[in-house]
Amino acid sequence: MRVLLNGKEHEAPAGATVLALLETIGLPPGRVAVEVGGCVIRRDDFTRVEIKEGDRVEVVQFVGGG
Amino acid sequence: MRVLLNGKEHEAPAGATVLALLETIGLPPGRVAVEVGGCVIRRDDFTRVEIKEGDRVEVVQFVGGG
Amino acid sequence: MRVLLNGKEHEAPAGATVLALLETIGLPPGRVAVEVGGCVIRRDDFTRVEIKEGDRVEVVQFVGGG
Amino acid sequence: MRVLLNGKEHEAPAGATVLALLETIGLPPGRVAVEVGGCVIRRDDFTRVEIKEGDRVEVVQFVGGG
Amino acid sequence: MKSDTLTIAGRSYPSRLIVGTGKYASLPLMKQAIEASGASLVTVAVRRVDLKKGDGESILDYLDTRAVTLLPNTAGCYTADEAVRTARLAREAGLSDLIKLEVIGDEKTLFPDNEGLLQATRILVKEGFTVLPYTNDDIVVAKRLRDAGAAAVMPLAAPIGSGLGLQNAATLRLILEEIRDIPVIVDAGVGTASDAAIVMETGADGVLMNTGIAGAKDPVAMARAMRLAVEAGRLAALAGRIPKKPYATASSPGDGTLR
Amino acid sequence: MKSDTLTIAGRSYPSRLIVGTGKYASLPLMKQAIEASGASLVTVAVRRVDLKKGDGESILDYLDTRAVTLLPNTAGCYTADEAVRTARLAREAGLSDLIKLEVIGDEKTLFPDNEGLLQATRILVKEGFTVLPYTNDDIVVAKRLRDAGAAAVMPLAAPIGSGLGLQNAATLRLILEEIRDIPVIVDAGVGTASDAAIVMETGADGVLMNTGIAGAKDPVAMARAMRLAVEAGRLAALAGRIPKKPYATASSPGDGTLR
Amino acid sequence: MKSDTLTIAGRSYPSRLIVGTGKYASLPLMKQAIEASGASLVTVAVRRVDLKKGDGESILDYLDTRAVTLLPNTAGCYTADEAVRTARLAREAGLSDLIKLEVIGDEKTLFPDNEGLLQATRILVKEGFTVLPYTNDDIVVAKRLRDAGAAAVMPLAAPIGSGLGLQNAATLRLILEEIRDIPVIVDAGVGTASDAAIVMETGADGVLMNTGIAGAKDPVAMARAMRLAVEAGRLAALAGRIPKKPYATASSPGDGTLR
Amino acid sequence: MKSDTLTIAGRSYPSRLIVGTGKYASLPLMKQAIEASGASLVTVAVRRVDLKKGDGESILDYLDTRAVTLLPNTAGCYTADEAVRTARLAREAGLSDLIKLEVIGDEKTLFPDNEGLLQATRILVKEGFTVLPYTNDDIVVAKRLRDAGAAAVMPLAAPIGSGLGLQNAATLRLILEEIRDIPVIVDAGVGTASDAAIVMETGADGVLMNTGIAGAKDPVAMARAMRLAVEAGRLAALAGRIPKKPYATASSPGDGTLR
Repeated sequence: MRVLLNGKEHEAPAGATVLALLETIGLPPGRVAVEVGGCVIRRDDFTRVEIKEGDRVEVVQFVGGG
Repeated sequence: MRVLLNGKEHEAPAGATVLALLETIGLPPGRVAVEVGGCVIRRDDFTRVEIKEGDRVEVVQFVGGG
Repeated sequence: MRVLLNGKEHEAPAGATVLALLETIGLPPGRVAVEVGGCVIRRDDFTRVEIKEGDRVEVVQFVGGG
Repeated sequence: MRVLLNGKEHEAPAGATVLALLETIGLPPGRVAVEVGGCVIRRDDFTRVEIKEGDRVEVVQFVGGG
Repeated sequence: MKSDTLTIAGRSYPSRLIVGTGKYASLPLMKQAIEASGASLVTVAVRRVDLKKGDGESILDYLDTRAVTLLPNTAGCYTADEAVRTARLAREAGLSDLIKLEVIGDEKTLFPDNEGLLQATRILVKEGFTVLPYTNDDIVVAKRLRDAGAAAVMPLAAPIGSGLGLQNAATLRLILEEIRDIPVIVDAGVGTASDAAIVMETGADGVLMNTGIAGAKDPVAMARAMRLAVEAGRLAALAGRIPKKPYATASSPGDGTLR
Repeated sequence: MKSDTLTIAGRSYPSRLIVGTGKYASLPLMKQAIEASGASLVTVAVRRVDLKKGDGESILDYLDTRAVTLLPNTAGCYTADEAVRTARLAREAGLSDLIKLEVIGDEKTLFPDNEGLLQATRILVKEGFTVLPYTNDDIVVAKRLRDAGAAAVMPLAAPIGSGLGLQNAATLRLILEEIRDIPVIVDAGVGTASDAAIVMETGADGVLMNTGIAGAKDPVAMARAMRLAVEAGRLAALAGRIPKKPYATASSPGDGTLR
Repeated sequence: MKSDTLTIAGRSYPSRLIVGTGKYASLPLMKQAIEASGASLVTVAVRRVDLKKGDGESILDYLDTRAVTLLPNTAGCYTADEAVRTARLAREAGLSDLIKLEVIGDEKTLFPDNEGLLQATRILVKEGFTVLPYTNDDIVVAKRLRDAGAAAVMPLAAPIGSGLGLQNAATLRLILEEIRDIPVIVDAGVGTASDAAIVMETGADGVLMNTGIAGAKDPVAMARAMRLAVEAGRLAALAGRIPKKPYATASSPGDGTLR
Repeated sequence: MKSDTLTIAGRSYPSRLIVGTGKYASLPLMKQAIEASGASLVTVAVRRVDLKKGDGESILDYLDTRAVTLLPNTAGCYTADEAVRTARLAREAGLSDLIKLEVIGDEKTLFPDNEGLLQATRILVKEGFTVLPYTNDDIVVAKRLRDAGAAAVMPLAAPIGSGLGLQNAATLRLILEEIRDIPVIVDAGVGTASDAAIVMETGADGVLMNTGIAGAKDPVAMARAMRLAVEAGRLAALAGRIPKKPYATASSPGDGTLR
């Protein structure tokens, strides 16, 4: 299915959970935060929350900043 | 009748117009501006607009300011 | 004879007065001041003072300055 | 004999050395410096240098300063 | 320099100095000071008539409205609503659309409440007022006031009446670079002539002051000083000053000196 | 303000601004700028005639000596002797006793050599010169120059031609408090109008400048700006400015506002 | 001075210096500089993972979170909504309620949008965040942020990254007098050690900086300089400086000198 | 920074801060403050013993001369002769060649008499003294003092005891550029920590102060503040500060923000 991942079109396995999505893109869940459709997903819910077709998904992390 | 004139209780002749009120307090209409019940009264309407019991009336003028 | 005029070797007619010297170099005496051997020459004395061999002569004028 | 000690008239035993003078005024020589007649006296000479009638004697020490 | 006028909402004013009428020992003194200032715009406040006093002498008796244009203010208003009502009354009293808009947010510093200021600006612009809002040196607010239709933005140099002079040239410069379609008039905080000159040299289109003149020992002399300083600062801004250099450069020729 | 003139050695000059004649693109431009400045004292330098050029056009053709008084300088002199000789020649050339005395001690900064300056001052005063010495902001030197008979002391605001403006108001104030019997004229370092106003507000009796005007993009406009700024600063100093306050004080009445 | 710590929302931090982690040539250099700064609070930004790069090295590998507390920011957000969403994500990523709230209103100056800042503050405070809002030197906004539940107010000294130092001590002082129940931390604009010392001497509870350290030729040395300067400024504020005097007063005794 | 020491006449001192011993409420307090300052050079004055008091307690009882080096001064001397005699006595009392040379020219400002200062310097250098002359910010005098063999030049930041801080950074910079072979130590006028940091950032090799510390409400805290500020300013000077910019530059990445 197609999702909008960090502002870009992205092909994700249908019914993938947040965790699954992170795995497909090779990101360990430890240090990222995820927003799906404008709502933050608590880390404990990565395995539960399923991503739907067309969802807007943001995956962020800490970087240097002031 | 009682009106609230410039924040103070004031006894005005019943059915007095703005102009009449100004006369009772000895103010020439030329250089003042009047608000009745929160609405500014155009000078041409001083003779027409009647003040009602309990009206909040403001009579202002220019003073020195920066 | 040789004089040092404004810091440069200069050939002047023997026994020339200050005025004569100014004339040989084409300078009207009106707006310059002259020093001979470290002493200022008053304008009235331009015709009287004679310049001697080897004299250090300075001829100056006003220019723009702050 | 009379000497001028630190700007004031002072009675000192005739022929007193610098050291003697310091003793009469109860000052240990250790931390002061002495000038007699405008000349500094080296500490080693305190016992040798004799003060003469009318000498101007300065006895100074370190104090707080910036 | 005839043509170098201050233009607000399409109307030109010969002087770039705007003066207030408050705090004078007497109205005649005020009249003299305003004349000495050469100001073409003069601010007045709107206040309740004192019913005990009744019809006293009016400030208008001392303002030659053929020579100067009145600029009523909303000083003392702490909400957009008070300011809007005051502006409407001012229009009735003065029969002009000009309003110096103040919405104060803090009593001790008389700093503006920019949120209320923006609200009031939007309302009054819709009602056809020519709005000159007093604000602080905040470029974001300045842009919003402009976008809301303000006829000018009037950032402070320092707190009203403080006489501290321009406290933040950096922020004023940023505002001046950004706000180019309407005048930027520095309002409040000017204490002496050089303060006014500095403001104009920085590039402001005008200066508004009251206490700096009215509070001086000799208000008439200070009014004249301010007039000259504003003109001097403006001229200097146009003339193009020399760059600052750490070293000296002689003003007299280097050669031809006696040796 | 007619009567507020600058008095040096018993002679009064209508303007408190003294301007130089160096560094102008052309003599006609210089003439215009000097007229715009309204200066009554104008400095000139003394230099060897260029024998190659011979009798070229003279700066004197562009100075209306009925309108302005020439103030020759000894710029470029690095010893008391050079300065004294230059002053004597200047007197012959200009037929006046006025001399702006410079004895420079450092080429890069053109800072004065105060020791040489004092020597030259003593010699020239004995010879009847009216000596206006250029110095730095040193109160001890200022007092000695006064005691040596200088007709004024002229401390710098900043290095000559730097345009940095008054760098040390504290030392200038100290000098102004101490030197009360002769004028204190700030010489050099002024870059723009507000610099001149600040100097006058600080209490100086006059300002001398050259590069600040001649070096501006539009020297005539800057000359006029400086004229106005000097007048503004002087007026402000006399008018008595308001005290600086950390807080605001309203210029409009506190009561009688709408509620 | 052990006990003189910076307390935010009931938690104490040994250092009054807060540093950013941006703009370093390398993460190891950043690590060194942060250690040299002695900061106990360290800001980080929240950014989208670069999917092309995938799992690169993380800044967290270079931050000893037992030694320092992370303070995520919402830098780059131009609306309250963006800032709120970023804050929520930051909380998930960092598992802490601390947020340095930025809502920018102007790209060139990075000046805050105070209206959006207030909105976002109200929302985040309701959600239990400890909100440290970056704002400008506006006392009215500062009071509203406090009233909205901000844990501190963080006015700028000068534009972010400008290195201009404290541009307006007068407005900062006014804010410091008014905001007494929560810390006032000066955020942005500090360029060198004395800038930090001045801010602390003025009475600020802390200073936040990034470019001033990261942009220095030797960031580690500058980090140490800033650490010392913040401590020096704080100590000086507590020590009670001597009053400024126009004249001199000898530090050595007046009498007892040789004559 | 171990190796970054202040070297005077071939001898190195670990601290760049030189402190005075005057004006303390008590000698024990002085002792504490000096320890807190970390100074390695400490000035003392030379005064006549008070014969009435006789052998009182000595300041030397409160100075650990293994930890600090005494730097006697000639404060209060108004002629070269007085200063020279005082220096000679100081050498006898202290058994060291170090002398802080003061020849005062004005009582109210304690400004130096540079002519007398130069004379005294020449005499004392010939007699083998290590001369540290207190002067004002005059580059011509600084060069002459150096050429006369002074071991350092010590220009003031502001009048002694005034606490005004560095009044003229431009002239100090000029001196620092010119005097490169011997230390330039700023002596007098520093009022608080940031003043000391600014002086060091400007490039001075050291700072000498007394009143700024001794006159503070808490001299020990201020001594520590000054110690840190001098170190901070020196470090910042070496670290290479960021350039000042009129605009902002983000410290967090520009892309990758939520949208």
